[in-house]
Amino acid sequence: MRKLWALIVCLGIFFCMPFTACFASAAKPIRIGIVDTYSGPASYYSDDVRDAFLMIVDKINSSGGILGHKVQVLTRDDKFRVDLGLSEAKELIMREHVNILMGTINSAVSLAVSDLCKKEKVPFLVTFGKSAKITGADGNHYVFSVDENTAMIGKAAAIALAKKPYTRYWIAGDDYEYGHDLADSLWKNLKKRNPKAVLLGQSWWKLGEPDFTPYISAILAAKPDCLIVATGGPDCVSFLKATKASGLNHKLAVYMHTAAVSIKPLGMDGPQGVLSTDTYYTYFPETAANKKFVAEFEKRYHHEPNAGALAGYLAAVFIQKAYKKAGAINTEKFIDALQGTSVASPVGKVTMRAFDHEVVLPMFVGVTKKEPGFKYLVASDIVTIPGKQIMPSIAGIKAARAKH
Amino acid sequence: MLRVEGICKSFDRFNALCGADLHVDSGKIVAVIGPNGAGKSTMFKVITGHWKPDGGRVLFRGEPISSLSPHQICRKGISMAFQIVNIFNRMTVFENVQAAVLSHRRQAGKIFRSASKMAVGQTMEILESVGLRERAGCIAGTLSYGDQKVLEMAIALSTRPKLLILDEPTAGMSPEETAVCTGLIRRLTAENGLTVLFCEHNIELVLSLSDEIMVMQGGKTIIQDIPEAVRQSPAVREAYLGGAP
Amino acid sequence: MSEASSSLAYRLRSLRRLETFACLAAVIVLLLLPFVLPDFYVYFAALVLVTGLFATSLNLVLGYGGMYQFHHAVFYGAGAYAFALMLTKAHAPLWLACLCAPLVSAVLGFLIGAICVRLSKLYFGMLQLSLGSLVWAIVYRWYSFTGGDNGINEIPLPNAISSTTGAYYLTAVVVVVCLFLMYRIVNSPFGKIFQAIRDNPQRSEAIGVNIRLHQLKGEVIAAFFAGIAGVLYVVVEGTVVPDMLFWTVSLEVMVMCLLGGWYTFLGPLLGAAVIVGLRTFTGAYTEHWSLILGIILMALILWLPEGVLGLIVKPANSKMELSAETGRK
Amino acid sequence: MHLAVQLTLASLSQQVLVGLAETTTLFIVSSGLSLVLGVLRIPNISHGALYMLGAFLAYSITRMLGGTAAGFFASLLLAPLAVAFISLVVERFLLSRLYERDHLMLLLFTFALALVFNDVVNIVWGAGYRSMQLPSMFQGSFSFSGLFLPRYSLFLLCVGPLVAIGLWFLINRTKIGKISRAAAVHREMVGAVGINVSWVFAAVFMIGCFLAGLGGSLVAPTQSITQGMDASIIIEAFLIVIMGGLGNVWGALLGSLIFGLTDSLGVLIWPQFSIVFPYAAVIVVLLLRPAGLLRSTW
Repeated sequence: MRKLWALIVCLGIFFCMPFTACFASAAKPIRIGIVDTYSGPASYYSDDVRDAFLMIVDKINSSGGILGHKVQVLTRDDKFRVDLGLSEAKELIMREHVNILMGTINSAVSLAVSDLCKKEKVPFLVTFGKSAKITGADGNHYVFSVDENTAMIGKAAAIALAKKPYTRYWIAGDDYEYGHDLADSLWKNLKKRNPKAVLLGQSWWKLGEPDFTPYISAILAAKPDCLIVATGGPDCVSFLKATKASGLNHKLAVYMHTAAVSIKPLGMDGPQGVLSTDTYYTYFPETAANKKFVAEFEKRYHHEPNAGALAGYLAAVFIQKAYKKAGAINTEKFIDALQGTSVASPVGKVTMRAFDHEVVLPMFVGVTKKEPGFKYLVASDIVTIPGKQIMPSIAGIKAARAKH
Repeated sequence: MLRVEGICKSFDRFNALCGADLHVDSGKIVAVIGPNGAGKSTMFKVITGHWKPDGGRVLFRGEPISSLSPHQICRKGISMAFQIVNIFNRMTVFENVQAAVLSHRRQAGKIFRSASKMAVGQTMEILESVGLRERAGCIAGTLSYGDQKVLEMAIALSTRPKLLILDEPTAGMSPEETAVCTGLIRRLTAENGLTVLFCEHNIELVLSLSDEIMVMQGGKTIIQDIPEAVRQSPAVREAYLGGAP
Repeated sequence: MSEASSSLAYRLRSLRRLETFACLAAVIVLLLLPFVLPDFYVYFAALVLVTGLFATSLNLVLGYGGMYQFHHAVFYGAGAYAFALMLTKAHAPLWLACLCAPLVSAVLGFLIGAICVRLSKLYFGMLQLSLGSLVWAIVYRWYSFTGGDNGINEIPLPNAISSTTGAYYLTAVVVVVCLFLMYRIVNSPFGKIFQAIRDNPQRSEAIGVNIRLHQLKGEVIAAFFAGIAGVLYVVVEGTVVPDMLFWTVSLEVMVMCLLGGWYTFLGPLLGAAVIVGLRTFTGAYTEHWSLILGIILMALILWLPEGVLGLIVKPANSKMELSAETGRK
Repeated sequence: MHLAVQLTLASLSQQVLVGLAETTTLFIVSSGLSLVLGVLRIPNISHGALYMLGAFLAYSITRMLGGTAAGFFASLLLAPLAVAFISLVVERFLLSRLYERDHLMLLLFTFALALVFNDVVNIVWGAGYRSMQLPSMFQGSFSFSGLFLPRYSLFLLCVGPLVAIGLWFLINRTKIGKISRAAAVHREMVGAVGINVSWVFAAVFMIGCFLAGLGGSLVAPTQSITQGMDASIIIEAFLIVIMGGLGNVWGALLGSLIFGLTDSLGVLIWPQFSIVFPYAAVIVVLLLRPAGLLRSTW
């Protein structure tokens, strides 16, 4: 029996420990909670989101904080799991009483947390979840997105592909939300712009597919003009490798979102001539703001920032700007202020669209190529598609929300 | 009551049984003897349905049973106490016997009745008759080896069998325990009017207990007769003494 | 000797009385919790209860039935999905969804069970693991129906049960009722025979038990309760995701049973409380949760295979292990 | 369901060839699992984690040796050896104490090992993903009469039979193989004969884990090396092993052939739902033969 009591006491002490920490803090900083994936492959991007965010927050704090309040950041690792992410979000909201919640690279977690934030009335800034549902069909008053979504990617890619002479298409991708959403949006928009386009077939592989060769040989057998690859994260790298190994890029045109960024780990051995859409390159746009941002980031973290860093940057400056505009640490005022706000960023002036809380981001279309002065393949012949052209239509979102 | 006709059973290439015959008449105590590996345990397991025979048939009260599964054979009225102790280790002695009683009463599927009040009388009666009443609350796994063997027999009795099969009931027991056990078997069979089939290495025990003896060797039946006749049989002598005249 | 056994019987009886008393006290504490604790802890308590119910339902077949239930999460997930789908796709009334979801789990339990019970032990577990993985793959793939990896969000639930306190009370009441029912089942003839099968399948057959049928029944019952836990999960968390059916979840729940002690009734609940607690609260200090879980699990298996509650209840049967082993030889 | 591609003999044979290459890795990983399962009776969930560890080690070793072809071949040998050494330490200090426990405990224990290995990888290599390149001799593909086959797939097609022959030799022609085969059937007997079973077990466990590491280092250059790459391969390996018959190495070969070929042909026939084919194959096999295709060792 004594053992049982010892156990109960130990557990009690353990669970109450964070309680005391809660009461100890007398000063009232702005608390920002981040739920994101910090283990596993997705952390390639989410680490940069956090790092860039912390970099800006440090600058804010050292210049006296926002409206005199210091900013405090709490991070939680959801391990790409919805149940964990959700309970961590609840912990941050209910126990740590965060003012704002941020995250996450897993769209499923983003959607679940967005639902929670609506209930708990806490603003939620989605930093890297790319599902169009987040600010589209499932959007609500409290959720904002500071990165591009599948609807925008699809539109941008459709604009780029419609200019090419291809008609016979094949779609392949990760068999999860991101892949399907991206493919749907792309195909719908492409069909509008190029009615002659035909879809020969589709293949969907599982997330983390170890071997793409069977898929590639099946695709080649169908002889399409262009392959649309709707895959994300580490699978991009694997697929690019398989592309190179099979010489796929010489046999037909290949399009992939973030190909020009994912190709980096392959060094000079990546496949050339892959069409790519991206929101951010360290080497483009060649503006002073971007160069300064890259330099600061590299100095602090000793590696180049990726697209995640842009999202982290945007989140921090949007929060700062909105609170300043609101003039008080108040949730409703913060949301009102954030709607329609614009901030300066490495990719130019960026606006938060008031209606659906989706950020208006430009998209860069390029083709992978070897360039002198780089240790990896880069995007060349970059064409910038302004954010306004690729934003999902408000009427469409209204219709989708009404159907819900 | 039980007829075994020419059953065969082989494992891999080893023929454990090849044409064994046996008949057990109602009310008799029949012993099976034979050297190690003669196929005694295999035959018992075929009778109780744990193994399917490759050939031959087993009749119980005129009905073929060799295609039935063990629980169906048990329902027909054959119960077995195993050679290796086979009790429910983590349950109490009481629960061990009670489980068997409940199963026999076809109450095993009752989900929402509390078992603690069911079949108490009958269970305690059985425990009393084997002398384990005092140990009813003990976890079965904590009993001494001899007591576990007795419990094994109690479980076998709980299903009210017509034919009780005992596979080496006194193996591993001390002389005192053996004496107690022998007395128990004799008393229980007399009280319940059981037919018993058992195998045993202890020849004295076999001679004192059995009405008939069946001798096996190499998976075959050599002879089945009354003890005196078996003792005189040249075939048995040959089997046991290895061909000496 | 008789003295020893009667004192042992007394001890068992007093233990049982203590248990009843503790249960009553626990129920009262459960009802009062939301008045004392801040919101987050109320939510946490609800989560512990749900997970505890899930773990206890697993323990019904694992600890009491001795079946290698390697993929119990399938039934948990199936209940949750059935509930969410009935509400969102079929717009069924709440009570109907609540009623049908566990039945769907039970039916799935019957189907998987019917295929698996033909085999025993490791084969049973492996086959179940593969069938479960297939169910997971289907849920994960069938976009138009299950929502794929995003799962189902925005499930229409009345505020009375979806608010933190509301969800907590619903969970507490249902879990207490389910635990009571399961306790009855464990102590019913069915449960006793189930334990007999666990201890010795061969012997059970020889006393006339149809062990396949019995195990199948057990599987269905366990799946049913897992389905209830799944429904409660939806009520507490407001979402369903395919992660719920992934095989690692099943193993984690097994760890809970092991930690609490799988020969005890309340062990899994305790295990669930400890694991869910550690998972929730270590997140604030470290990202190496899986390392912690791994080390806890190793330590458990090496030094505490009977679990925490198993250790406490042990005085009643300390000699058992030893003589059970000698008995086997 | 419609056929996405005209089924021609050419595309079919192409798919079979590619499927066979995929089979190689599956076979290497699952035969190791099967060996451990058959002889030691450990359902080793951490087998997948060791595969992952093999991939990470291959990455590091290749980099340390300058990323050359020689470095790659060295990593094919050194990474599995390192994995085998780690497994030896684990076996001697942890698993050897647990042989008498039941399968459930062993399964959970190896699950714990998998959790620990995952976090160790996180600590040593960081959370992100790694990528290593194929040596230049394996880049590109052969094409002949409309078919194509990546050079590396051809290399895999050569490695597979080599490993199979090596295993056959090990099991049938060496002392350790004979003892372990006997131990798989009658463990007590081998101990009674006076053979130190404990070291035989350690050796078999090492060989099994060596195969996991080899599988990992073979796939390292073709995909991104990440945490969690063990989660799906371990389930696939278990499916293959039960399909083939627990503990039967040839069963593992047969199982991986079925699994790999249904997977790659499924891609050709019904690409959207190709994942269902191998699972369906497993279920069909197990419905017909619940105990696996070939005789299991126990």
